[in-house]
Amino acid sequence: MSRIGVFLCYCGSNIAGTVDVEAVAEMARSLPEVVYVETNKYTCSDPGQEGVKNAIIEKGIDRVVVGACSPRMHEPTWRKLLADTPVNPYMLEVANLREQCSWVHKDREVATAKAIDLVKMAVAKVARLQPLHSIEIPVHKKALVIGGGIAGMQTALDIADAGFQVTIVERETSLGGKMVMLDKTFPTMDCSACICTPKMSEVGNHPNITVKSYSEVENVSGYIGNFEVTIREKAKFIDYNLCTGCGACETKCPAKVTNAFEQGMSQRTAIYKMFPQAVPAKPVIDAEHCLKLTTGKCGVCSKVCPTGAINYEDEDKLTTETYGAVVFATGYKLIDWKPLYPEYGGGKYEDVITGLQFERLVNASGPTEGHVLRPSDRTEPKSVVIIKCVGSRDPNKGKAYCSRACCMYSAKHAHQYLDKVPDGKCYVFYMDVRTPGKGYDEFYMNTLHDGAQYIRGRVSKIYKEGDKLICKGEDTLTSSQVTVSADMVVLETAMVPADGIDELAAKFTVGRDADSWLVEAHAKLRPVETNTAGIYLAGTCQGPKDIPDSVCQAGAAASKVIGLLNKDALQSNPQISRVNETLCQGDGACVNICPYGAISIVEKQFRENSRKVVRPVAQVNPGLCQGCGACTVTCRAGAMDLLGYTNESIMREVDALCQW
Amino acid sequence: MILNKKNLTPLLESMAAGRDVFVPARVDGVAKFALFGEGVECAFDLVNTTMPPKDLLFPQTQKMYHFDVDANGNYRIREYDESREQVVFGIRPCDMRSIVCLDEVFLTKGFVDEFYANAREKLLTVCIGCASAAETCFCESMGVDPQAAPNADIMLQDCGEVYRVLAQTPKGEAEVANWAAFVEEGDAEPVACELSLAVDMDGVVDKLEGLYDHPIWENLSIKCLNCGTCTYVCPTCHCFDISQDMRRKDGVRFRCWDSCMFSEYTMMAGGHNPRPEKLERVRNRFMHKLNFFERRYGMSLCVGCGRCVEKCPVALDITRLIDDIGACDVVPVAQAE
Amino acid sequence: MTAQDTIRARARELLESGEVASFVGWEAGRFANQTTPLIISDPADADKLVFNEYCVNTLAKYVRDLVPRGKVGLVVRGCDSRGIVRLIVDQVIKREDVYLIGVGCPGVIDRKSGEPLKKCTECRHNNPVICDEMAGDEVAKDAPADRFAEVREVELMAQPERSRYFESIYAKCIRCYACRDVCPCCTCRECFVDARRENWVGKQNNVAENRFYGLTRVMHIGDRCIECGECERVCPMDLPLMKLNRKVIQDLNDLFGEFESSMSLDEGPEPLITYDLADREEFM
Amino acid sequence: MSVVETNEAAAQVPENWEPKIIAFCCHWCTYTGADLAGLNRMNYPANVRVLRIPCSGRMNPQYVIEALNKGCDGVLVCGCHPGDCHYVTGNYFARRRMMIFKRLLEYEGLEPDRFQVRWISGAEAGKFRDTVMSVVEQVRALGPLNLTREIPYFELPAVPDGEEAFDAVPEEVVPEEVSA
Repeated sequence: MSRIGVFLCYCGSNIAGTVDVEAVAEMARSLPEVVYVETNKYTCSDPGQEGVKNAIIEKGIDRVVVGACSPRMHEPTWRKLLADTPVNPYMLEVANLREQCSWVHKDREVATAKAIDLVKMAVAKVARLQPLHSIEIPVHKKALVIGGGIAGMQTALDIADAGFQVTIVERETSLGGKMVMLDKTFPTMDCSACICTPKMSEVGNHPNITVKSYSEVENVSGYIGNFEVTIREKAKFIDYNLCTGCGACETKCPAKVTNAFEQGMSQRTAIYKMFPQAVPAKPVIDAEHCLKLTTGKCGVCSKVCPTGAINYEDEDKLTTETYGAVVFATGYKLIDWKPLYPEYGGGKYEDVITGLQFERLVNASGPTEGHVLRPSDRTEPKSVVIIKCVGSRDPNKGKAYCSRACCMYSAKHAHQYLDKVPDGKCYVFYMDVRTPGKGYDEFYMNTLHDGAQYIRGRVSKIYKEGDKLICKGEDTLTSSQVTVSADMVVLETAMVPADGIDELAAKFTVGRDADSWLVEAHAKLRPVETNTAGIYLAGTCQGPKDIPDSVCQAGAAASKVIGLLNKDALQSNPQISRVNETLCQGDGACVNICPYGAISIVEKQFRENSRKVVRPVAQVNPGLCQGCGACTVTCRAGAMDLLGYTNESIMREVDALCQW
Repeated sequence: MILNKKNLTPLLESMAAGRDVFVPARVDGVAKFALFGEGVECAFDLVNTTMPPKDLLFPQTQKMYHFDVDANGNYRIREYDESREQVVFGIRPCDMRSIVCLDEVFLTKGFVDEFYANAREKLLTVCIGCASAAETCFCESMGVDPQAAPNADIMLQDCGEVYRVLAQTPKGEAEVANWAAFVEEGDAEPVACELSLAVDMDGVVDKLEGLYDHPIWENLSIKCLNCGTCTYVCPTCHCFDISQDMRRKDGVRFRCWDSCMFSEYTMMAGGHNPRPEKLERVRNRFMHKLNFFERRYGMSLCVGCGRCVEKCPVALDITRLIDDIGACDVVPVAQAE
Repeated sequence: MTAQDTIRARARELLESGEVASFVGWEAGRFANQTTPLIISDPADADKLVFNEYCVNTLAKYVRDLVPRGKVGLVVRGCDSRGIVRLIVDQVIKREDVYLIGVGCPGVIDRKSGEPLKKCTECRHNNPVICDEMAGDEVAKDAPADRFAEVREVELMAQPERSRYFESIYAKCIRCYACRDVCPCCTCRECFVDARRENWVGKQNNVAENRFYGLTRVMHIGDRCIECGECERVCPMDLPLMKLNRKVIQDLNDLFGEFESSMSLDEGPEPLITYDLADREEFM
Repeated sequence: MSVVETNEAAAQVPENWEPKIIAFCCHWCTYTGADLAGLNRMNYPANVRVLRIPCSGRMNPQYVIEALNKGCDGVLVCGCHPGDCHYVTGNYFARRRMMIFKRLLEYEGLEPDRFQVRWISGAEAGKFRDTVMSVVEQVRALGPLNLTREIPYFELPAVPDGEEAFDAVPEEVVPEEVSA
């Protein structure tokens, strides 16, 4: 038999004004297992709390029902109070007599009757609760940042500056991400490389940061404070301890490969750095195209290398480390517009290019050394059409969402083109111009002043006439057909999540939306956290953003990580699912339904009917389980139960309401 | 004395005044003993009802007592007695034999079960003999005469057009005295009932004592599903479980049929189960039917009604078991001594 | 060679070679045209095996108890094989625990009425969905009866009539649990009805408690039901249990797309342990 | 008591009958919305008693059967709007399960209004109030639940005339004679 204490609060006249608290107390005294009932004017006040504590000691109470305001208000207060008493803080049930009773009913009799029912239910439930204990989860004071673009670098720097170890995993051969491909950044027109590459070297040289380039996350297990992550470092075929980055090898390599960094508009060698300022500033061998590795003949780089750093036998390396926190900064890519827009040639016209290609065309270190020359014949286009929202805001073909940065960078592209080709004509087809941001609209207005001609409407067709690209569209402001004869067309294509995000997010059980953007824990209040504790989001992996927003979010994610890593240990929420292994048959329905990947099936040995039996049972990871209880309903045998809200306690609450 | 079958309905109508008369009937598709009255079509053509008549004496759920706590915190109990004058009309000789078994269990050996005793006291049994048998009937092999039931208050032997009326107890005689309007003097010859199914019980009881660890049980139990069908349709199975439904300060203690086929049946509070597997449960059931009961009460607990043979989902057949036991060459313990 | 001959020959070979430790099929019962499940481990017993149009029992559930003794050989028709798939998907057994001899099934005949069993007239998959070898060819079958016809019949009743209809069903239930014990979906180590702590279902036999059992049974197996119809066949009270199972199956189909459980080993999660963002919204 | 009798007995609405309705509300949205209704001093009928569960995904259909069996006249299940689940996906599963379960209950003859599911966010105090008001009115219009429940089994035993209503608990029951 348990010894239940019931503490009923008047809350001044807030409750007592409508509910006859003494009548409720009188009824409560008659409830089974209730040994003590007390009313108080303000139970939450210091004297009120003191009274509860004293009663617990004096009456030997082992479970507590508080009839007062909403548990959302003071449940933590009562738990804290109980922590100072012999009563376990989870042997508590709060009957909501204020928000859901006295404040919403006027008739005293009716409200009192309801209060009585609520107290009955609370007593019935508390009688079935069990003491619960938090466990301490140690925190490994090390963070993992996935992605070495501007968001990832900023996050890493902020965390590292706070004194914690950070590892950046970058799948390309260099840090820098998309930003380092850009020529200039709006609205200030800073040279992108000039502000990005210093960050890269800062990261590369930071004593607290380890950069794992050309690497990917292979495997993850664990939970907040304790993510065990295996990283695959792809074979570089170069010993970075020996390589000085002199570049002799690159100049001699005979293999020629399309240069992805230059958006396919130039060629590189098989042993290469992504770009001259790459960090790490050392090359890798592209095994797919290296003559030595594919045919066995060549080996020039090995001959010219002054330090003997070339190692053709190199293999992928797997390393496993434990991290306390993980930040996704996996970024975006541009949508593959070619299959979606056959009316724009679907890729068959060389001079229909993407915005990123345009960035390389106007970049001084790009394939044309900064001269705007169209790819097909390397002539200067005298008329350029820029089409916005290619793949964005177009649910029929591409994505329903707005890619957010394109309005500004198309204005930037128009401005840059008109700057470099003063006698050129620039037409921008747009749906809307969205320029919320400091200095953004001013920038757009300047572009209009530069002479860019904005036409409101989509281009419906592009076809070739001679060496001209004919763009047909509608000017929806004048409701007239528009035909523009252009030398070059720039498509400002939609941002979509980076390749492989689904697999990666699944490894970490991070939620994705229908477009595979990673989902934040709360759109407004927890924008950089995910639903998996200890995993945070920075930059465009969460949705399209421009650079300032990405950096901003990176800082926010870093501050969350710093907050976490500052703790030595976390207190786990003990109201989580628990498996009754005797009942569990290990069919795994619960595994399917858990949003946190907290449940796994393990083989365990049992003694049953004097026999040893090995059979699969579910196992709940207390660090991952958040206590939603979804698994309990899928478990037909009731082997999975939610502590604090057990099947038994809920059933008895129902019974108490119906039959007590 | 004879009773013309045409007079059955008027007779029942007269009997039903002032007490509950139960007759074999199909109610919502289930053949059982139903309260005679409007909308209930007697089915005296049924050789056997699906549900046995045992629930008239031993209901599937029987309230025993109500308990509560008074203002001073003292427990109070109040017993239920829901027994009332009942007549079961058209019960078959095999089911009458099952009542002999139940009487032994509930009324002898120093224990009297009040609930059963009250109901039994108030039950008038009118047995109708069988003129024909179902394919699953093997009562004769179990020592039951299909046209005789010595423990019935009134025996109606089927003679074709008429029943031969035998008042066999004082209670039966008193009842028959009221039947004057429906019966006539005379005699008739009971129709001989031909059974197609027979088993040889010779030596089976003794043999079973030596068969406790015989593979026969494994072979038999392996196909059992461990459902409770056989026990619930059995007219002699009488196991019950006592449980309670509670409210805040009061509750009802009741007993309800239980089945030795369920794993929970022998589950102990500490988690140990002395009959953990089908093998032990099936063996126990048949040992109880054919040996344990015989040893304790001197009669078989199987009356040969054939209900379990008919209803078992996997056709696990007690008659085959009896045959198999008969075929076992084990020296019966009794002879060995 | 008839399918029965093949089954006998293969059962003997499998047992003799030690490939399987036990073999499950049917044997003749005591009465005319009666069969009963047969489980053998001695090759000499193989000739007791029969296969004919009176093999009413679905065999899959036996495998659960037999697997601890070693690999199990089993004759499977459509229903038996879907039961095996069910057991494998629910992790009760592993695929390699069973050796399946498939047979096409033209439908089973009720020995008393001489008519095809109801469960067989509604059957949509009379040939095995998985097996290791076939004894004989697949069998063509008449188009199955509309399996949801009886559900629609009930749906057409007025509300009070439906209420009375199901109450009369629950009033008849004796809670022998044959429907549970025969069901290949019911593989819980302890059924919820036996959970004393939660006390989901009281022990009294009454309409309310029986309804609790009946409704919960359907919610527990609805999205996994293999539609073998055994629950209905074994019910000693002849309760129309498939009317409940099929109601859930029909609604799952209507709401979440065509779905038939236990048709292959690699089908996705059952409809109630998954979701679609585009699911119909009727609770707004 | 036969099914038909019980149905008819229940169909007579007792005097002063008030519908008893249980509302299973998720902690994060609907329970918060109900609290907000309180903070805003909204007024709604007191017939609904809220039982707090962490998430609508925790909602086991068996609780509904228990509530209907044991004496509630209506059951309301509330959770976050799909997409807003605190636990990301709980209400998506609940939505499917409850759609199926509601249809099953109605198939068995439960009036649709007696079992309702609504998504009510933490901000929708007004929606909570309106939902409660409409559910109470709908159930009131239907009258007491006309399913057979266990309640008849709690009827007290009849007291024979002239006897003390209650026996004391016997000290100890000793069987008179126990023979083997």
